[in-house]
Amino acid sequence: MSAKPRIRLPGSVTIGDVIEIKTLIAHPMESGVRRNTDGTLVSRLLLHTFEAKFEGREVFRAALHTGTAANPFISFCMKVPGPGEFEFTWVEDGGARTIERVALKVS
Amino acid sequence: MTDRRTLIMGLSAMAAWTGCAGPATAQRGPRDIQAVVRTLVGDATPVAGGISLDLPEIAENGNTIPYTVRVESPMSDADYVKAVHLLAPANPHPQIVSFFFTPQSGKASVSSRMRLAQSQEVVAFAEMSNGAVYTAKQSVKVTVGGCGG
Amino acid sequence: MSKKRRMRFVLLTYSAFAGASYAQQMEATDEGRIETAMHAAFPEARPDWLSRLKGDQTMRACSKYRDAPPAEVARTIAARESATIQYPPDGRLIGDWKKGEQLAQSGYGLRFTDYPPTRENGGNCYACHQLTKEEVSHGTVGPSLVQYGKIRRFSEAEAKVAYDKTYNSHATSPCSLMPRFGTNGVLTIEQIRDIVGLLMSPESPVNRP
Amino acid sequence: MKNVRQKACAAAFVFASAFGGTGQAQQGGGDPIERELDTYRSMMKSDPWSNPGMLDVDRGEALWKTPAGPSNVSLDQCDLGLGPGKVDGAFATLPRYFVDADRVMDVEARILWCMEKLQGFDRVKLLTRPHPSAGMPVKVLGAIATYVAYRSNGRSFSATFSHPKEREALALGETLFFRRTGPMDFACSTCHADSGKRIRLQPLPFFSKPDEARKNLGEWPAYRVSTAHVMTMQHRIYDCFWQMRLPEVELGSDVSIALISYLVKQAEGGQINIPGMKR
Repeated sequence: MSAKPRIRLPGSVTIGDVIEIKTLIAHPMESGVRRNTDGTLVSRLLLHTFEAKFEGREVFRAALHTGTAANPFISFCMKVPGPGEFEFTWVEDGGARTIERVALKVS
Repeated sequence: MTDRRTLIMGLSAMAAWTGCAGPATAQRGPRDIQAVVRTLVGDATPVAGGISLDLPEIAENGNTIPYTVRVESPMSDADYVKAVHLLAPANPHPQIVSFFFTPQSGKASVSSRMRLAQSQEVVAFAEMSNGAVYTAKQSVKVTVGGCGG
Repeated sequence: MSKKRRMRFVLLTYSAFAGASYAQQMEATDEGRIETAMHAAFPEARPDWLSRLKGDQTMRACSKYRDAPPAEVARTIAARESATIQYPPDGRLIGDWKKGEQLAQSGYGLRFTDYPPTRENGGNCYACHQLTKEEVSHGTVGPSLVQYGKIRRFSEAEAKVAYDKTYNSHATSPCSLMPRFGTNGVLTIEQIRDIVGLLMSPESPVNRP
Repeated sequence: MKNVRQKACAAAFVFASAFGGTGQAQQGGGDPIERELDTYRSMMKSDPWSNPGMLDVDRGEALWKTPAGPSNVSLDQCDLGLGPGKVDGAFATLPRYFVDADRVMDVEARILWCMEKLQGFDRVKLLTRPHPSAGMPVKVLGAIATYVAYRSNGRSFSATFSHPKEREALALGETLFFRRTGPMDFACSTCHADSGKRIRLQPLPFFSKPDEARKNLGEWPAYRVSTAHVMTMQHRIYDCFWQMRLPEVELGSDVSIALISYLVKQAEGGQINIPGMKR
């Protein structure tokens, strides 16, 4: 059983606010240059892309490289256009996708 | 405190000498990095400034180094930050991350965690919607730690 | 107050906070009971590692007195440990400081992940000591050794003191916290000589102005 | 130490120099290296939400609640000392003596016991490579322990050590703490019997001093940056023995439980705040 990504949105939000969205996902972010204790090279396995869409529109995207730490934490901002649904996608080398959808309530 | 930074930079140079700065991570020359930079931001001449790169000057471990990068901008449809690229020239692969913003981002501000193989100067580039490119750098000393080694 | 005395004072002071010694209240902590527990706790121990679960006579005394042995015990330890020190056949005590520096940086060796060995054992001196001003990542469990040789005017007698201390620190400081690098076979005579070189060579980074 | 740490999306915008450094005057005295390390450590801890150990708290919760093993049952009948399935506050009362097992157990030994007795897992398999290698996540047992410990956050270490076997564990733990063995002549006390010392740049807690013991124990299990996973207390002790050049200590052995008992006793009254964040 692997850990589910964590998403944090602020509690109370009004239209026009610039809010902080925090995301955290379990992933080794293997750089392809690390060696095991027995000396063998661990092959590269990265989450290479993180994308945040709101109501189907891209708000923010990140291209992650080997210089990004394991278990990536990414916190970014969005100006709230109204209530709606976030879709967060992480794409791993080889194409596997992790998708999380979260509703944003607006008062 | 002016000599503090000098001290730290001197120590960065020393890390290579002690041979404990991490396995076979040869220092990349500026030319290598310029090729990478060109693929990211094209031929624009980067101007120093405009970017706030909040990074500790010494890291207890290179595997996870917290940072916040921010670029000043109204983030309107006419004037916004398109992208921010972070580079670690002395890492085995120099790219750390690229962030792509939209006017909907509201603020071009991101917090995350980087990985540095050894002490070095981290470089940031910001691409603006009007074609301007800004740059900033910050040196980070990565220390040897723990009982092992 | 000497370091040892201060340590004893600290222990006494804090034992007041922590309540009376639990071990003293119990009979369950005799050596036989401990060895049984240790053997059960390390079921994967190879036969030639079983001796690692049990201290020798000196370590048993140091454990008993929590590294602050009474004078008589200390004298016995010093005499016993002094007798174990072996010197290079050619009598040269100052080796290559560059190799010494590498040994001081390396903590490799004798851990269960270090078999079969892929490189020589290290001394891991920086884990506990400051040696050069350049290496900021140094411990403070032991005293700073910056300018060690220079302060001692690079004298031959002091090179022997440094050699003895590295080979077996208990010869001069009974129940010292420092490993008995030579006596316990962690480092070779050659390696200890290189560490003495690091401490005592005028051109070593330890002694640079 | 830099103290510009605004909220990422707040309206206030502090503009730094072109070269990133805020160039502020240093506060107070002390070693500049230590001060900058404090900046690093405080940045790491400033947003507890960013601690990847929280992912294993979530994972541990799911593992606790999901049927597993040959018996295909969840751990909701596992008694951590406060009654079957009672997780809140249980970690704060451990280690303790359990009648059913007739021995003193810490949180990991108890979860191991439940996984064996309730879920039907093979104990030998659970004890084979029980700790993660660098870069790999904490194993199932450790994730569950992290979840259980998390559910005592805000409470204080309050194990009573009143049962004779609990007192025996304490006595053994104390003796072992000062017992020097192995080719390096190390005891726990070699590194942990004085204040203000460090190995390389890492501060060493002095466990005889209650405030240091409390602060330290309250942070385990902790996410370790150097290995990118959560490390539990049993794993911490396993790693100390590795460094002491001893063989591999068995998870949940009387020796490791005795040492944990001794440490928890030293930390009595200290607040639990896990997962910690360590180098």
